[in-house]
Amino acid sequence: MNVRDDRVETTPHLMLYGSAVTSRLLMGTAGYPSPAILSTAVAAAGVEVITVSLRRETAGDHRGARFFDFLNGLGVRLLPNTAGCRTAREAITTAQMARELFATDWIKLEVIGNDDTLQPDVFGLVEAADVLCRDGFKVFPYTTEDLSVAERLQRAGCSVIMPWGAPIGTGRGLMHRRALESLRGYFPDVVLVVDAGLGAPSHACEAMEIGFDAVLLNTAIAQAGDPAAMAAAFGEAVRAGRRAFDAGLMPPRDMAVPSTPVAGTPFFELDPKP
Amino acid sequence: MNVRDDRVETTPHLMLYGSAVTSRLLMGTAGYPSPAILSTAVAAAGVEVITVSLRRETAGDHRGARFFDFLNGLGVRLLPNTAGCRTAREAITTAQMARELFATDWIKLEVIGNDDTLQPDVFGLVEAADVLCRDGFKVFPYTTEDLSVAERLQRAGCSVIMPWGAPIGTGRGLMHRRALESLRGYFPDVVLVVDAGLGAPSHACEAMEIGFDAVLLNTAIAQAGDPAAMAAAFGEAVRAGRRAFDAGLMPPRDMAVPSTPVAGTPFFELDPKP
Amino acid sequence: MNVRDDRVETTPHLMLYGSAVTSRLLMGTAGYPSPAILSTAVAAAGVEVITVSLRRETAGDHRGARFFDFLNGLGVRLLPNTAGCRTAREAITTAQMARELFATDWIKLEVIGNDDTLQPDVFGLVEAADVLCRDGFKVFPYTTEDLSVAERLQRAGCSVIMPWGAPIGTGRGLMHRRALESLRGYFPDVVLVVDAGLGAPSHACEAMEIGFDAVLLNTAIAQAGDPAAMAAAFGEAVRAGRRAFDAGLMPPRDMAVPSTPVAGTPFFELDPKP
Amino acid sequence: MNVRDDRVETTPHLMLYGSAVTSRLLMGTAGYPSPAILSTAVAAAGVEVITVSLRRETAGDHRGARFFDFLNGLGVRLLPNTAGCRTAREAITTAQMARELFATDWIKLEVIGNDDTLQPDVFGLVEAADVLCRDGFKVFPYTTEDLSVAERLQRAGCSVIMPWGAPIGTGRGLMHRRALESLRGYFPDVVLVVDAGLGAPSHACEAMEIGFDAVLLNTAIAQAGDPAAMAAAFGEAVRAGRRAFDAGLMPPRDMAVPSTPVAGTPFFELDPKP
Amino acid sequence: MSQTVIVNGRPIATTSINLAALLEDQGYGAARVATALNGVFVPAQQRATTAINAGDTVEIVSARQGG
Amino acid sequence: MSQTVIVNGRPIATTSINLAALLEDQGYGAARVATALNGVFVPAQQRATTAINAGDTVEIVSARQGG
Amino acid sequence: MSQTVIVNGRPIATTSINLAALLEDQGYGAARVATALNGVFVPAQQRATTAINAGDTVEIVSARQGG
Amino acid sequence: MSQTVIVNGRPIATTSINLAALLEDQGYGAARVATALNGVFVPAQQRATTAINAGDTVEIVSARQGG
Repeated sequence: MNVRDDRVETTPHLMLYGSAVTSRLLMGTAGYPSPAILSTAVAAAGVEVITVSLRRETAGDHRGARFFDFLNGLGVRLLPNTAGCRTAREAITTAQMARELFATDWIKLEVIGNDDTLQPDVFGLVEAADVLCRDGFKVFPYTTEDLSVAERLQRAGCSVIMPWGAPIGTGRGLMHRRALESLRGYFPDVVLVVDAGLGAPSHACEAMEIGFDAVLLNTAIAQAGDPAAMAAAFGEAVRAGRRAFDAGLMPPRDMAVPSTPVAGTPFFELDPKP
Repeated sequence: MNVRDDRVETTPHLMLYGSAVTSRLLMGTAGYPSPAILSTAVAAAGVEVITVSLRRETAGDHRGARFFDFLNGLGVRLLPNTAGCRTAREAITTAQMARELFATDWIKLEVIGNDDTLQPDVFGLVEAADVLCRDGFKVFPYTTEDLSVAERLQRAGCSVIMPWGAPIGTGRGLMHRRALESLRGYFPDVVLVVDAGLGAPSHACEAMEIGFDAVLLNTAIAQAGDPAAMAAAFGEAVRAGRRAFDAGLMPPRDMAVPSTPVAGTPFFELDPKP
Repeated sequence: MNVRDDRVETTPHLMLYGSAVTSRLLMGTAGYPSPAILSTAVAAAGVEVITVSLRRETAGDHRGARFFDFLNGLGVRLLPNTAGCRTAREAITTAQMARELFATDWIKLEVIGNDDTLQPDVFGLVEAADVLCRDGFKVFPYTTEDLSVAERLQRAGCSVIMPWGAPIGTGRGLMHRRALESLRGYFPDVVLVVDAGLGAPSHACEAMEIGFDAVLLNTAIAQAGDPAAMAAAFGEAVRAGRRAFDAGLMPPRDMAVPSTPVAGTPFFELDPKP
Repeated sequence: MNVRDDRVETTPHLMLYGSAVTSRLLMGTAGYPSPAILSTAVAAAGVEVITVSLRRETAGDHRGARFFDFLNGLGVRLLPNTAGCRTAREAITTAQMARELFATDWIKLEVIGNDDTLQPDVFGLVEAADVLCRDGFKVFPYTTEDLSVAERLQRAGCSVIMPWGAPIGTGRGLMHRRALESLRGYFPDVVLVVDAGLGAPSHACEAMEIGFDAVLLNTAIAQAGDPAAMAAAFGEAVRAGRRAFDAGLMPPRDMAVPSTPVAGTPFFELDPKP
Repeated sequence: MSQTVIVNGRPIATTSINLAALLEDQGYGAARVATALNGVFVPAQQRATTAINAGDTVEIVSARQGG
Repeated sequence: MSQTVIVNGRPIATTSINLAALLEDQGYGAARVATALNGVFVPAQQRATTAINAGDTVEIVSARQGG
Repeated sequence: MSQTVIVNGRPIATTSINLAALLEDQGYGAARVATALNGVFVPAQQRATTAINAGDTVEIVSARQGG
Repeated sequence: MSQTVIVNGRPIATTSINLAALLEDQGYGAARVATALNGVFVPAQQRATTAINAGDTVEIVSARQGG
């Protein structure tokens, strides 16, 4: 076969709203056993972008200040999120607070439609994306695999779109792989990131193999027995998947095909199969 | 969760019949565009064991000699196969010829039951494994996911067992994942290798994540657009999968769980969801 | 186990906006080899509701009149669709024309977001559903499995919601079964119909087993070798699935459990397994 | 499309070793809440063949006699099994006892290889089938989906072969559907029955759709909330699946295809999609 | 005075001044159809009072098979 | 002379010298059962001529529900 | 004059008349926080000119771990 | 006296009376090959003492790529 799929042009760097990033693994920072372990995991995976959130600060307890100090030590780029927002209005205000607090116009936009599935509310999402893009934000929307929604996000001004692999925290991998492949086909020029639902490095590898530009995950690393080792494993798997996409994967076949050539096989005349 | 699965003890090296090997990717040598590309692929993946076969030699054309020269240059360990054999008798004689020719008692034992599916004939396989083990061979049997067959192979003397992922050359990955996991559980002390049917690095990664000791593949690398890059990708994916297995993977969940903590989310009183 | 799942109350009849229907198979009318075969299929399946569409009429060729005559002969209830509409505005006008033409306020609402996947445009869909419900229509919206979209459709006034099984005409069955089960759980009081993508009676049966109220399909019957026999098969499968849902299905298990009791098995002391 | 698949010739009756049977649902008798419910289930499904077993009889408690009386009242054909046998020898003796006790030369041959998975031991199975066929039995072997094993069973004299759907009692359906389809293709003249692992009528329907001749199941009916209703549901689903196979199913497609014709769609010039 | 309108996607010249007349004029007679003018539904009983102007777009549809 | 045999997995003492006598002796009477001796099937009509020896293993089975 | 406002979901009594004063008064001092009043973002440099009224809802947030 | 044997699936006429001679005669010389006679492996050191008879089947194989 030895055919390369050139539909989607690949570049050595991942371009996120004009910023070049080498690592295609974006990592969440929540739920780690300790800041030290989080720090080791970030280093082990070679991650360059991490997500952070905003939460209510109690006067005098300095949690925010300590976390800022910690973040400074990591030396990576921050992607604040709007986790927990249930309406466009909440998400917009949260994004504006995040921009001031973290001094970045990047925002991972989450508008949650259902507390059980934590699925995106695509209506609130598009509404908020529209407002935020016009307000100068670089929006990273967390969305479903819905093509029509992605079109609206792109039209709103998003040049990065982040469909889920599976519901947040489930670790089920690419539940709707066909739909994700379809998204890739429709949006060759949008940066596509699988965000949420990945549970194993093989899932991240698969996302890259179908041509996604990056993956973003949290729970599968934070909740691993050894988070730093798991972060390294995800980092390797993402590189492997990207390399494989670039190298041109064989298509699956229905029929078996001998790998060892048949010609010259000894005993072909002897011993007819009983 | 942060729990490690210690069912299967892991070691830094893969022990194959007493020989320590670092790379857990075993590679076939057939179907490459050229020997030079095969050679680059072996190096790119850091492979230490490759499979070879025996075929009829025509007097005077020196194909065997040239391939031996090539193999010497690679400096890796050889695992001859009995590809194409349809009976125990053919496989046994082929194994004996291979032992003399390649000067190794390692043999990848294939007894094919059906020319279309290239599936193992488990009866011929067990019969041949029994004879060859008693004859001093180190047998690497290519088998199905059948537990009872694996028991018989182990009893015959095999300390490496190689179930298929999918039919040879199909690239479909782990078609019977549950059965492979079951095999792993039943044979904690046998070296288990997924052999055949893998089409993408994510498949190899998954095999390692469920605790297999190694993978063996050919077509997915040889037929890639860029075989050397694909070999490197498989090598990385195998390392990632092994590392993840050692690090302790999170179990999949049915319900979504927020990664970002809910406590302290702003706006909880405002703006009740419409 | 012998446990019945009483989450969703079942009734002998399917209530569609106040109208009782016995058959839970709704059928499309397009693509049949002949009107006679369509007619036989409707009878064979015992179908009581069929979908129809509106298309441009050429003066003098009386295609509409002939189809009306045919429909009168069938004696079943009509559910006009807005197939092919790409915006809320088109769909609304089409629905209004349908109401006058077919003298029914039932409308199967389709707003297509993409010509390749024929997937619903959920934004246009909700907008049109909102307008039509307020205009007195009984709306049967063709939608995705998205929970947040379903919530908005329900709020708009839809008491029937019709998520897809798979893209129209693909025959792939319930591609997102988990999400459909989730929908069922969230909307115990909405009539849920799987519309589109079913290819085999087993798919229709499965939809009923997970508690859906009905299925709607066209291609799998119209394109069958023998459409009337296939219609009968779908009718039986839908009844079987509904009956099974009412009877309480066993949950799948991970481990094997003997069906024949183990107690009293002969030979337990003899012949220990070799 | 309207193409019928004529690979496998279908007949109105199922021929089991020369005996014509109308119902393609074979049913186990174990684990029912009461004999009365079992009896109702048999009647509700229209089952003509049921499986029974042999167990140690305690003198004076007449359990066997009471069960014989019950069986006489059912008026159906008996298929004794060798459930629980772990070696060919046990199975052979059990079959011989069954022949005398139930006065039938039909035997459902089970040789279990593993107490956890209850999977067939294919070596013991083929050995026992060989002996029993030569001894005049009509053997119904419970086997895996392995093609080479099926070949040996056929050569031994089995004209009925019964591969599993999933491990006994798990209710997981056709776990290896591709392999079962492959079996069907290779053995057009063997009666193929899916035995074990079916959990829902849709599973039984699917087995028939891929051309299997019948299904045999126990747990999914016996453990249902309402076994008689579930038996009826399975009966209908089996008929639906068979009918669909005869009627010629549409093949699944990758791309969506409109069911409602596109020609004549109103508004094609207006309102270009935004 | 003849004017051009688009009927079912094709331009035609007509002297009809309302939708009812247009239908009659175009040969639809008593056909059971539904109509829209410039993308807006026109009920049957309003056709006679619905004026037609140059450049208008008219849809005239009837029943067909559908899925 | 009493000897010990295993019947359906349990040791019993018996003076029966053949399988038919053992069945009678153990109270199976006219029960519809099938039998095996030391793992080998013994047809009903051969029970009277099948000797029982100390240490023998006897299976006496009848019909039950099965899957 | 003390008035009641809701700060991070809890009612407090305050005499502050603008947001900057409220932060100071509540002990946030130089803390790196962002603020919203009645669901609308208030940039740091506008806090001193943003009046606080009885019943207002104030959010004061800072950085945390997130996914 | 020439006799016919099957070498690698093809009939050839040969006057060789043992396997070593046959290999030499057929031009394999010092080639690194392995051999089987009538489906049974013949080690290199036994070729000279392994007689060839009419109708025998000989396999002569060497190394190739394999999966």
